[in-house]
Amino acid sequence: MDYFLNLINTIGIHTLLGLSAYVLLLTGQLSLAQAGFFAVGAYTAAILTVIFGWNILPAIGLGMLSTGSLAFLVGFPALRVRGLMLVVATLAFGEFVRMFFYNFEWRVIQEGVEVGPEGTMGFSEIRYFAEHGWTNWEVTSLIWVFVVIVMALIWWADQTRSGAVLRAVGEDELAAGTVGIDVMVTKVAAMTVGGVIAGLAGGLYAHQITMLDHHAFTVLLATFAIAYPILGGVSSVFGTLVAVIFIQGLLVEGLRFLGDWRMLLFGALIVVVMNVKPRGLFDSQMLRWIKNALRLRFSRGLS
Amino acid sequence: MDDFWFEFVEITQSIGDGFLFGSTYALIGIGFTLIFGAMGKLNIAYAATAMAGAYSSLAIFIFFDASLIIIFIVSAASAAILGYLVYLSCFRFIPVHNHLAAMMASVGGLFFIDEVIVHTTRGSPLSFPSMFAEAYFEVGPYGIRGDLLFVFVIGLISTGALLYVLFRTRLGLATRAVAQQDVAARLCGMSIHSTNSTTFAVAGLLGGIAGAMTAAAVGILSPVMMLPLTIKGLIVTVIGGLGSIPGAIIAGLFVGSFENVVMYVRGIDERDMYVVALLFVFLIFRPNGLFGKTITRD
Amino acid sequence: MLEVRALSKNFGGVKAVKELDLAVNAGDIFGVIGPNGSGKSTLVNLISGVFSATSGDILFQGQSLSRLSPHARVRMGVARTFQNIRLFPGLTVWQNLWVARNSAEDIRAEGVSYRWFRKGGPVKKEIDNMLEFSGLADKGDELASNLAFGEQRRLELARAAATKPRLLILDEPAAGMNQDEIRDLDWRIRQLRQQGMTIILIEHVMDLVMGITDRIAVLNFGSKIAEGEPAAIQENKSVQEAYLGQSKDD
Amino acid sequence: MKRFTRLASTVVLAVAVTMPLAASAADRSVKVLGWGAKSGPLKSFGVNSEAALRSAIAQINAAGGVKLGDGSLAPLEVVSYEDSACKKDQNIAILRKTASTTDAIVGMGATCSGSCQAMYGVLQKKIDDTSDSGVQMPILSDTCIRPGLAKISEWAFRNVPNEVDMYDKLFAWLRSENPGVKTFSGGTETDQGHSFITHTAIIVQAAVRHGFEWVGPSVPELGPKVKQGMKELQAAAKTQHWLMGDTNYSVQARKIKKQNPDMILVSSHPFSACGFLKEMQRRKVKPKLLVGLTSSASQETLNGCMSAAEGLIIPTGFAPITPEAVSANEIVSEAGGFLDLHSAAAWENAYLVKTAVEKAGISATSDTVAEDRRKFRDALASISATAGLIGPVTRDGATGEASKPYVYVQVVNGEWKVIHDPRG
Repeated sequence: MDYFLNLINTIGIHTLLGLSAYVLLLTGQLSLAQAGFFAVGAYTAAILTVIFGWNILPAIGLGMLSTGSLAFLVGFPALRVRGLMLVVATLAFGEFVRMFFYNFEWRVIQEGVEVGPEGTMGFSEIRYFAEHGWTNWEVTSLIWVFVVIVMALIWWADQTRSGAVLRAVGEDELAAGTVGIDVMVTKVAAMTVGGVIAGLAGGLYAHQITMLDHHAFTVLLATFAIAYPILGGVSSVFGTLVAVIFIQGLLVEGLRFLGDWRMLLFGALIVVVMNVKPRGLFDSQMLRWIKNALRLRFSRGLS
Repeated sequence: MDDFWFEFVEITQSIGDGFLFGSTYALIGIGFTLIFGAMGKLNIAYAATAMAGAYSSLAIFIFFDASLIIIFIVSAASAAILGYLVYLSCFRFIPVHNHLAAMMASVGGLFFIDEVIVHTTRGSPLSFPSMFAEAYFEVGPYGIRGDLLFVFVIGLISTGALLYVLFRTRLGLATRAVAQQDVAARLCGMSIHSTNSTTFAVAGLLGGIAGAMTAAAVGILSPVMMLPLTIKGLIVTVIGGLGSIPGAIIAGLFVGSFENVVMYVRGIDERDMYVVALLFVFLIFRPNGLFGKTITRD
Repeated sequence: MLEVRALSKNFGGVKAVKELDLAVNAGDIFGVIGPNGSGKSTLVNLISGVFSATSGDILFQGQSLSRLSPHARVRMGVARTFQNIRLFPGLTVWQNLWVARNSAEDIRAEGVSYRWFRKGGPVKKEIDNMLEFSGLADKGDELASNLAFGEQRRLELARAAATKPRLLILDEPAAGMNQDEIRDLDWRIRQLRQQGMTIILIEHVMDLVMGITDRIAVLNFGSKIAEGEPAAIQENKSVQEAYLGQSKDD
Repeated sequence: MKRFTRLASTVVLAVAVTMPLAASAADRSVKVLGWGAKSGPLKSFGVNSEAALRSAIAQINAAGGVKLGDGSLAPLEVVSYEDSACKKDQNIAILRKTASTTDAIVGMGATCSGSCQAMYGVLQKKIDDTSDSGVQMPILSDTCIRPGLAKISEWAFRNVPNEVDMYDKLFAWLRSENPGVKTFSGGTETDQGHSFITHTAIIVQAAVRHGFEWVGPSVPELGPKVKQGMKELQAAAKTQHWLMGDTNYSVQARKIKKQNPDMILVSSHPFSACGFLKEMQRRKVKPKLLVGLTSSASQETLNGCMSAAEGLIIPTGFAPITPEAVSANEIVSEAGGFLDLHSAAAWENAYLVKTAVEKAGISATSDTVAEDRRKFRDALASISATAGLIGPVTRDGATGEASKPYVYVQVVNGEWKVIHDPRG
């Protein structure tokens, strides 16, 4: 059971990471900075619980706050550029953050042992869950409470005008400007929200994995962050979840029994999916299909 | 005074070495920029195809003990084929306007190529032959590596050849036409797909040479080189200005020397930070890169 | 209402608009005509803020627009449509109008939460009326991309109107329309004027322009060669040479 | 088509999820589960260790297997050997999978220090600490050489050479052998925690201790904080740095050429060690002595830069010097792997498991897994010495750190040759 809970936790965390990119993707922005925000959130939360002995919730909260404000500040200069330029700019930002933690050292003595981030040696023994006797069920529910809340919020916002405005900017920036939408503000807002969500994911990740170092926050992670919403499709938040289950559940864990052939299949399957379903696994037609299915179910239920 | 001269020599030497190494970045940058210029799309798998080309040429060397020139040719050829395959699998059948899907597919391509290489080589670093490895010229206080010079020259030749193809042949004309106005080009009866695939093949050729160059310059091939090379290539592309070949060349050489000087002055821990900072400076003060055209189309 | 002073726009060496002066009175339907490449669309882009002028100034109700970004100009009451339709294809018809509610009074009227997170109330009523007016009442939940060409034109017009502009600029709204559609468009434009909008109409279809406008400015090679009542313009020699010339031969 | 893909993926998923469950039905045998990198750049780790582990266990079973608590003999069974790609989260996933979905009494992974560091973190720190909800599963790692990992959990055991001791003796010996060698210099890769800390805190310090002097200014003793000490060291001694994925080593090589030391340390994995060695070769840097990081005492180094590595001296935990080592070496290479300091540890661990099982007297039934694991762990903790391939492996009960014998090997004519056995 333990194993499946662990897998579910991973899926939860990666879903949050994917959603942080999803929000930006709505406005047509492709950001590789999410891994950077993820890292900042992770280190902040971990430092607060390990060095300052905070409770995990405020720790993660402060982590989200810091990543949010960081994203806000980065947003203004970064979003001046578009398309590939933005991809590379955000990629560079992510690398910058990574290298910061690669040089970042803050060791303190606690009960005779030295704890805290130690540059390239990493930041180990973030054992909040274990030390406070959290069972896996509790960890899983903590993570998924957050996942559900975030998904619900985004899904709901998507029904409201704010969601429509985000998508409008994503569809056609110029037209959006000429109907009175402040494109810059919209984008920066999306960036900030994305940052907050990535920070949340990072905070949870740090305590789930118990050890942080710069290897965990490379371009690879950033690529995964955008891969989820792209693979899943931006027509619905559930797309991201589906994609995470596809990658983490199927490709990474599910195919483990294939041994060293697994990773070969990994890349190939991504290529195949993008060719078969360019708009994502969970595209609008799939959405319609499901809606109809549900409607049928209901009507049957009523009659 | 003496140690001033000492420092001066050292720094200029660093610039020189970096400059020579920069030629590999330049070629990778050109590859990215070619494909972006032609399709407006990002082929993440590009550097991977380059390295794959180098690997296949290494196989030729190991099994048939071919000369270095052959190696470069083989590397270029196989990378060209790979480039075409990448086009088929990641771009050809994906809707033209769906840039995200195409990019994602090429990411998948990168993972796949990378893993194939690891699978066949067990990820072990492999020794790569280099010509004139023994030639090391001492010019006054300076030292120049013969094989690096050789690599650099090959870089120049291939770039020259590319420019000739682009600006003196019909193929090049078509490519640039498609790049500038694909609709108009289609109306003139050009096949977008054939042009694109040739672009990928040509880019692949360069990539293969770049891969072999890098391998020859370092002397080894290892899968851990792939990601850093991809990132550097992208940075060079952007600094040079999207779709600008001279831009990519100059940016490549520039980044090469810049990072090497920083390496000398500040050390490894800060080298890449400074490169990234350099990129930011460009994005803020020259958002379209060195030679990028300003995009005014609405 | 709108005053354009010595407005110029260069693209590299090309002078798309040079030293242009215009004055549009409140409540008018003001026509702008001219051969292709005479700078009409550039003028629209300059007024709506898509391009920034090389020199000169644009005054809207006495305030200069030149420094303002497109959305700020919309908030002041200047809206436009595009020659090549630019809807939000992935949004529904209803949403296309919804996101366009950015007029000063809307922002004032709807509270923040109401504005961003609620669909009902006056908002819904107004948008439904707008759809009614555009003959799209039954298509509210369609994706904009699924509409027929004529419907898309009507939707874009409605979207521009949804920003409650005081000045509405229509960039060749009749392009590609048949007679009935043009007649229908004519009626709509008059309706909008009824609602108190001042309208600038850039158009090639002469009968529409001549029939509906109060004043007409004629552009050629980026500068104004004539301005006046439709009738006067039709008589104007230089206009005929520059533009109506060919129609005299048959 | 689409429907088909949907169908296919669901089927695969179903199979995938039921897979681990399928593993847990079996008769009476002592189950172990191993993992390592079988994909990614470090693939060789996993491949070699798996070959070593499987062939050692095959050998044990051929000899009758292991004695259980009730005196009966049962075979050792490798439930599976998973691919962790040396990724932290995957290692943790496998650890939890092993603990919760299999009857394995010990998990045997996973070579890479970083992975182990994360993995040990999810284990229970202290046994019998009920307030600690960490996983209770004995882990016996091959290598994971980064110093001080054992303290993270009492459930974690490693089979690693004691680097401090290893290099201390190495330089003592080099000192006596090469009185002519005075100055030294060198470099390391800073993005690999193990290489970095070993270079800083162990190798350089040992060299200094034995009277080699760093070219130019003298090297300070390290401060309390390693990274800080590293900075001082760099400031004072101008040690060279690079990254594992680098392609240009010209600056570092030139600086060392300028220093012109008698001895050069290359504390780096084969990937970058080879790049650097080749650059030095081209720049005509010819030191009297060349000393490397123990992780480079492997086939990869020879693949990467046989000629440039000529003369490289490395202390290693494995070399075919004893009959056991020789035969093991042959068996493993038949099984398609190389026996080096990493995989040799995997081989030895198999025998360590045998000893511990027989000491613990477990009953190896599916309903006694929990106590079997605990018994096994205690037995493992109580073992202070076992027979390794090239000599007894001892373990310090207090720190939990193992220390195994080692020899000094050198690249001679493109092959690893044993040049000295410190045990005399």
